[in-house]
Amino acid sequence: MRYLPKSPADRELMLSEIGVASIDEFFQAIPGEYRLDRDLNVPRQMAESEIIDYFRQRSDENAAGYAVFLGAGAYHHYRPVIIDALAQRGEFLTSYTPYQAEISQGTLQTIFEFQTMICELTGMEIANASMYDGSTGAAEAILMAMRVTGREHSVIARSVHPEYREVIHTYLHHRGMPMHFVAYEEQSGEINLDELDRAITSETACVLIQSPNFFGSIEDVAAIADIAHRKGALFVVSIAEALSLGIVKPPAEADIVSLEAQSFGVPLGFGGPYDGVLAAKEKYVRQMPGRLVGETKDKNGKRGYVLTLSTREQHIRREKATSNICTNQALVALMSTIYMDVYGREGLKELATQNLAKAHYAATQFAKKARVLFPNAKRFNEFVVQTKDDPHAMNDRLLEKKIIGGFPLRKFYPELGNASLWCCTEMNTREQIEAVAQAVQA
Amino acid sequence: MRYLPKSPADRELMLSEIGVASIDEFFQAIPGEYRLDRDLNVPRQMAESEIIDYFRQRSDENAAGYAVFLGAGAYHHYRPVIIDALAQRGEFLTSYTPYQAEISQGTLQTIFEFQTMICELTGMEIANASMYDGSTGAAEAILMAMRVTGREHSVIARSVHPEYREVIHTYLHHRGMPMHFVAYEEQSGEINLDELDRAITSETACVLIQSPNFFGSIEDVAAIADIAHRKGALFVVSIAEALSLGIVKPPAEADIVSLEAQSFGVPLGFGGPYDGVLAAKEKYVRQMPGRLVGETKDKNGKRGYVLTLSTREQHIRREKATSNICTNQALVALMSTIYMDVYGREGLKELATQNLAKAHYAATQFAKKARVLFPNAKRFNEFVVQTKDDPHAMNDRLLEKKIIGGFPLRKFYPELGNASLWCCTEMNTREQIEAVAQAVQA
Amino acid sequence: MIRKVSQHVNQNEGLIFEKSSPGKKAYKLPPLDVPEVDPEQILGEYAREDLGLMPEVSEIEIIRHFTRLSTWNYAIDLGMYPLGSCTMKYNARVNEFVARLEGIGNAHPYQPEKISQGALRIIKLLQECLCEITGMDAITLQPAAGAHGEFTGILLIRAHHEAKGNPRKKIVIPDSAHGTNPATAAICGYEIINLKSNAEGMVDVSLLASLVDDTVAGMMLTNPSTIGVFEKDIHRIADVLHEKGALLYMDGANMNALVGKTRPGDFGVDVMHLNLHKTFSTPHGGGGPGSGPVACKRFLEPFLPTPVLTTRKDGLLGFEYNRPQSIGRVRAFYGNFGMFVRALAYIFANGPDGLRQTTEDAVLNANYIRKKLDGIYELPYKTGSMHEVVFSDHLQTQNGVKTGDIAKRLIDYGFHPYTTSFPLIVPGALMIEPTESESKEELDLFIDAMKSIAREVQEDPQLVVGAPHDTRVARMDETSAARRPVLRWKPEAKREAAAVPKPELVTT
Amino acid sequence: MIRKVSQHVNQNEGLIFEKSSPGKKAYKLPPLDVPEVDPEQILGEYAREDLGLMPEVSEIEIIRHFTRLSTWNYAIDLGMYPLGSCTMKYNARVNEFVARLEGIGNAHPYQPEKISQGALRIIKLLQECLCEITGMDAITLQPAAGAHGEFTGILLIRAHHEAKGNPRKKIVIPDSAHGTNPATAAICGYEIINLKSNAEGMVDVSLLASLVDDTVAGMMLTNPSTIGVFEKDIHRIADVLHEKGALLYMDGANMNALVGKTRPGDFGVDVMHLNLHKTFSTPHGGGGPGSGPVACKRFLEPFLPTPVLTTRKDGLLGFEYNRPQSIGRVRAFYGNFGMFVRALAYIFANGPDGLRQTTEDAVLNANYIRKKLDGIYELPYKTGSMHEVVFSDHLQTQNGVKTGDIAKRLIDYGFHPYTTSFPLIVPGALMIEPTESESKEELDLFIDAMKSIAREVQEDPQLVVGAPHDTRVARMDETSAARRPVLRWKPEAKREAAAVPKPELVTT
Ligand SMILES: Cc1ncc(COP(=O)(O)O)c(C=O)c1O
Ligand SMILES: Cc1ncc(COP(=O)(O)O)c(C=O)c1O
Repeated sequence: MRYLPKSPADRELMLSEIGVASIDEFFQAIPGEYRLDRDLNVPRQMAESEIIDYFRQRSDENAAGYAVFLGAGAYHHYRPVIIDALAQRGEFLTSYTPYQAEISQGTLQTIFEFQTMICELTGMEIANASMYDGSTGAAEAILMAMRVTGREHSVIARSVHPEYREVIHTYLHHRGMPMHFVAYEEQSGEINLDELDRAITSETACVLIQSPNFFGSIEDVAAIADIAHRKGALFVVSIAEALSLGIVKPPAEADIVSLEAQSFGVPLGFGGPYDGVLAAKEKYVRQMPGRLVGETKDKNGKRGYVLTLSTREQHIRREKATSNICTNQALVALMSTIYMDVYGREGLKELATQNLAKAHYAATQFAKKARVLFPNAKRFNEFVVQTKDDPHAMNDRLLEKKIIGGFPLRKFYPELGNASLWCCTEMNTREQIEAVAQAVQA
Repeated sequence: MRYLPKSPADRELMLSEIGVASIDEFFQAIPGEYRLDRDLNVPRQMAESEIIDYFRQRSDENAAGYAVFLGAGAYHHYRPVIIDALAQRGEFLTSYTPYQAEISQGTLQTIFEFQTMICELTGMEIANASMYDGSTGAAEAILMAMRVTGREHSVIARSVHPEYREVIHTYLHHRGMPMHFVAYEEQSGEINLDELDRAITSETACVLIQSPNFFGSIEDVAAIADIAHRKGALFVVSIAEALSLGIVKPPAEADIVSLEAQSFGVPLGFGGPYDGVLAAKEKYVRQMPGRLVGETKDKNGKRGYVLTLSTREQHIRREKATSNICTNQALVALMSTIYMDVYGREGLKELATQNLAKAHYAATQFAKKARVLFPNAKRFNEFVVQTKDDPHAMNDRLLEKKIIGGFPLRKFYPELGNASLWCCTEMNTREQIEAVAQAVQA
Repeated sequence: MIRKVSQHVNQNEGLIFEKSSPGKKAYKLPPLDVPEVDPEQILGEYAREDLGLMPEVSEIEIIRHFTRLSTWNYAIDLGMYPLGSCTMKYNARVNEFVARLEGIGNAHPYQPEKISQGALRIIKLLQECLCEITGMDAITLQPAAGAHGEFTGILLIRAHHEAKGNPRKKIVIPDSAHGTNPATAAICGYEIINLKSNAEGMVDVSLLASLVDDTVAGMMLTNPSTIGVFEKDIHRIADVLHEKGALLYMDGANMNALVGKTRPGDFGVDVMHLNLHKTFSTPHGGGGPGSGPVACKRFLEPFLPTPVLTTRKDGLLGFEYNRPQSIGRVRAFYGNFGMFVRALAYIFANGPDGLRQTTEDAVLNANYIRKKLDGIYELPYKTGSMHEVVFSDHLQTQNGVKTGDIAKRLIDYGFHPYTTSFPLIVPGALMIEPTESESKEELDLFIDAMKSIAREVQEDPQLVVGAPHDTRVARMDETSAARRPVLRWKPEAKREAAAVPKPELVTT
Repeated sequence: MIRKVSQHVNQNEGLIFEKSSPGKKAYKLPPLDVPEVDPEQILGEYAREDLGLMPEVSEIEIIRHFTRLSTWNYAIDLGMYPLGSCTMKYNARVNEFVARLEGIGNAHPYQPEKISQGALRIIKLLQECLCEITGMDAITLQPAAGAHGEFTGILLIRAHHEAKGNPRKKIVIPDSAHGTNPATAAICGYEIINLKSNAEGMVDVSLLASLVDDTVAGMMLTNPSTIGVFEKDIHRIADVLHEKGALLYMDGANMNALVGKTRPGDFGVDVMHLNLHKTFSTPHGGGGPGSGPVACKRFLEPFLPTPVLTTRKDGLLGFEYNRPQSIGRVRAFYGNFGMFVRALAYIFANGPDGLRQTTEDAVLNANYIRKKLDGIYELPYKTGSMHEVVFSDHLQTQNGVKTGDIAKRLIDYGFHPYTTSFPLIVPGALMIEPTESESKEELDLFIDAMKSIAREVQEDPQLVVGAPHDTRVARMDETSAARRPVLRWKPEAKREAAAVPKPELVTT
């Protein structure tokens, strides 16, 4: 076995130093009837070249080289090559959680920089080291709001990503924590503010919206914040398309922001690993789930970083912890950190503006042949198109042109009929956009 | 410019600290008439994604996914992924020649290990840190033999790689150093020993052969050594297929071995960079060209490595140096070092035996429909096939099946007619071999 | 004598923000091929004006920044990582390679199934392998880490009881359990019954029997236990639970001791999670990502999260969403797919023989360390060890040295510390899990280091208490970090306003 | 004060051979799909029996071996590399990425031209760009490095003269030249005329004129010179040579000072080489590979090595081999193609504006250092610097400290030394080339370090003479390395037989 650094002689020598005759002696504790006396029925040991061949075949069975117009919570952006060049360094890739600060300053400083940039982008005061993803982050944000407020109800926009809502439901319903879902406006796709206002009660821990929401519409964060705060509820904003923060005002009025940072240099990877993160107002820090890195000094006064406030966490607090999260998405957060450094203050804006221009152009093109819904919405890089055809049929036709069409919405929003959600990023060329807009007509 | 770590303010500040008004002042030394007052006519600055697109298009225009039956000095072997994973570490990739031993021990120890393994494999006592490639290495080996012997003639087998012979010719003929080329045996492709014997005179500095030679035939190294040494000539063996050393006896009777180690983990890369290296008997060390790493101790007695015997080299000896070589192929030698570590003592043998089996099987298959030349030859992984068809025409047909056929020999050996040189490595599947053997018939 | 490391120059590096200067760039965008837009016009009041303190740096500065930072880290690639319970084994590079193949790394989770068959086949084969390895019937790969797997598993138990009319109230958890176990039970709405371990550190089966009644939903058990010992009464434990209708959840963090030798499904476990980032070698990456598949017996399958993989009539694979009894989703999309690819590549590279040998070597290594250090460090529980061994600092505390100090001193000896302060049933624990990835040479260096430190404890305890001495930073002031948390960078001016002490420049 | 580095633990590592043990493996081959063969039977007496001391190790040991070794190296990725004449600039990672694309990295040099058009187009475009940048008419990319380019270029000159009936006898080379220049002229069969530099360190044009006659084949000139100064009389130099039918060869090692600002083809150069591993950012890789294209004027084109790139009638690119006047091949295949890819990617990333700015920044950086260190170190030649500045240790030798010592002390300050003992015209030279890749921050740290060392030279010269102090190994005994060369590892037994002193174990 090529991963095992032992020769047969090494094994013999070690057994004899231990003073046992055979390795089997260590497995005596397993009752005989449960000992496996056969080979596992898994594929035989393969050469490295065979492993690569296997996955290359799988890779070829998947789409490759298609133009992608899908967003819906997973965004196709360009990934600068230095991300992998750096994140693949063994010192990042193969290190553990940085509990031992003296030999983990690399990871610790990186997380501190990540936290700082997430604060800058979201308009929050603190951010954690990461959550599993945007969906679980949103659920944890609600639980956090409940701990802060001592209330147990939550009010959630129906325009939040449907799968995020499903996850939230899983996290809350078995504990009998009521959820109220608020409809969207027909003309804008934004949350219906009147209905929202009515839905909030003195038991409401928080209001959760997504912005840009699942339809791509940017919500009126300030107005919603007002409504929520007026009734003593916290206001949680979920953001699935992190790049929107390059050109869309940050939700500074929120109390908690749950961000999915996949857009920042994380490969689409068939849905994961992605990169959730929670940011919040500083006063809520003690209810924050997940790891936090803080600046301090060593005993000689040298600046350094440590995992801190760990009394919130499961390894110290056990059943009283703010969350059960332990392993998070550190390496993915590192990728996002590198991404944010590459584009930085000007680049994120310029890139976001390109996305805006592409989506705007595409929506204009689509509008010639189909109905672009939610005309009153302000949008970033996604928009909803209603076609005569069933979108599944249309997408099948597009596949033949090596184009992956928009996300059909009927499954989650039957009321929208033949609508689908389209996304245009810097990766979509004008040529692709025009080809697609053409196909909608046909 | 994304590679330049300066802001406009930085530049201003630096200029003012220097006390000049503008950067142009530094270029005043260039006479006005030669100053370029226009943009260079090169492609405009591209985004990283555009650069990748450009090269992806070029990559797609090249062959990819073809079965390769070409050898002829460049061999298609599997490259374990850890080679690139390690060689891409910035500490190896972006370091300079290890003149400063205290901060270069990584590179130095690696070269020392490389030198050791090259000695073990070739049966020589010393090896250098690398040469440009096998062709220039062979030429330098001859020059080295001339320095050792004080003679100026060389005797070279016609079965040496034709392009190596051309390079040797370039290195020698302008200095009026005579070359004698010796024919090969019709039945074996090996050098004609009688003719060899006759060609060597008291002015012969060395005999150079290749083994396995260009036809894939293994030369009788011991017999040739005898003949050469009897007349006081040195014996130089060039090896283009390094993997042959896994199963073919090393040319221990040689005085100098010039090895092209491309087979050891170096990508085909359209012909370079490859990895030449010279090995020799220890007594010739002071005439060795190129860098040498030696073991020593630091002033505290700690083991360490340094570049040594540099009085042979151009930076010390200038026109009296053993060679003008300076930059060599260090990173490629590192790749080979990793490769040799991966396969090691058992693996190189096992892998070489697989090559033997594949080529043997292929030759047997070909022999059913065509003439395999040189029936008396012992071979490693290459063999010559004579067909009715012109091999170029045959190869054109094979291309349609995504197969790259053998190397047509007529250009260099017109006497062989429709012959071509085929190579089978562990990368050629039985299926491919059978498909090809089938096509020869048609 | 310190044999494993020397000291060497190591680059300092400030925060990336400290390198920022307006106009530096590490990017260039391709020219826009559609008409330009004015964000103000399109977004109105939602248009963002500027991005505050986001850095402006060049590409080489980023390369150097992270290259320098990386050299401050310890890593498996640099040496042994004997963190008990964490299974820090070799992370093969081929896994990284295959995970980045275009059609795998770049697949959109919502792309049509017909052009996702490669991804789905990977999922299917991994599921089959993991079911075979665990002896379970069904599996979900959706959970993103071990704790998330626990959450999923306990919800399955809850759903099972709920389907029978009553979710029950309590979960039994041994006092030796990892913190995520009680934390999970709590967020699933259960009360925790803390089960005191017996004199051997194992489950006290009669105590358990006395606690289990029909209010108990199940038990979370780590096997081998966190002291590295196989629960030899495992089936009796299962029986005690099953008699009262309670289920047995197994925390699979220690599966590295069992793969190919025994299967939880065979010894009575109803549901369990695996940590692909432990047993199946996906990299820890400085804290994550992980992946925590949950495998269960057939009767729990209806409750698995949606979607589940299915083979359609035409032979194509697809996702099935219509699962009325499902606990629902625990994560968007399908889980940490990239980790599935790596785990499957690991299984391929091993095969049945390699997986078994891996387990045997992991156990051999732990027992070798145990043998060599027994007596030098106290072994609080004498039962035979599997893949890890837990000592205590009892002998060293007499000289005022605690496990945490010994751990820090190991850093000077060139090793990452073992796990300290866990499990809770061993006061002053030294929890050592070498994994199979260590050579005898590396183990001997570790053993020597531990012996040498034990001698230092006797001869010069202050040396140990003050460790590490040879690192670029010394022990950190964690207390003030927690008392006055500084969780983000602020420019000097802002900082001073906030009365945070001014940090030294360029010194980190 | 040392601000740029700290000391940190750094893993030791023995030789790979010291880890070898029979039966360890880092490979596994796929099953053989053709009949097995018996090597003895096929190869007879040529069959090899065993592979001697080749190592047997596992994959993780190899990963650790090279990861640990790598941490002993300095690198551009870690910091400034002010090696004069070496142009240690940033090596962009995108270059590595594109060089490894399947159809580029894996192309066989003999695959038919019709499926090599991508590679050929890369060659064509790079040739065009380099001709434009140098102002030359024709080019060969075949030479594998700078010295190899010199060899090619001098052979072109020789072939030119030979075509005229007489190869001539001598090459003029300034005393400031790099060692490869005279070494090259010698292996091309020329006598060297050593041209003494004038008081400014530049070509003494009247002296040159007095030396050039019709036995002189040409002159090898580095411009800017190795003291970093532009030969302002360059055209007069060319004229002096051309009048006697001699040609002007330019060593293009210093092109980083000129790209986009002036072109050798415009100022009288007949033939020159470029170092893609300097000016065009391909990585040095610990010593190589490089690439040394040779560009020339039209009249030398017939002599270029075979093959040359050509566009066929059908528009496809191909190689032309039938070149009767060619000097012949200088290397098998077409040169270091992988470096061409990287160099072209570099040109793309810069564009005309970026290339110019790059040159300007390189020159700005050198002049900034010059300004800040002038007076602290002696500036032997006062003429304006381009991309590098050469000081001497004259002020420091008074305290017994030489350039080599200062260089070693720089290591403790976290920098790679500058170039020492070159050029020969500056006794005790400190040859500093920062390149454009250094930020003001990094330059200031360097300048501070140099100033601090100058102070140390006065206050505590022994500190400097004994440097470095903070590295994992101290200064090496180079004398005994050369006196009793140990150029390969041998096992203990063999070593002792060879009476080589036994090395310490595990200490490197
Ligand atoms: C025994 C045990 N259980 C659970 C966990 C939690 O797993 P994760 O970190 O993947 O959430 C760990 C991780 O350290 C563990 O050791
Ligand atoms: C001025 C000069 N000429 C020639 C060379 C030789 O180039 P190479 O090392 O690529 O052979 C160098 C390299 O250091 C140099 O600095």
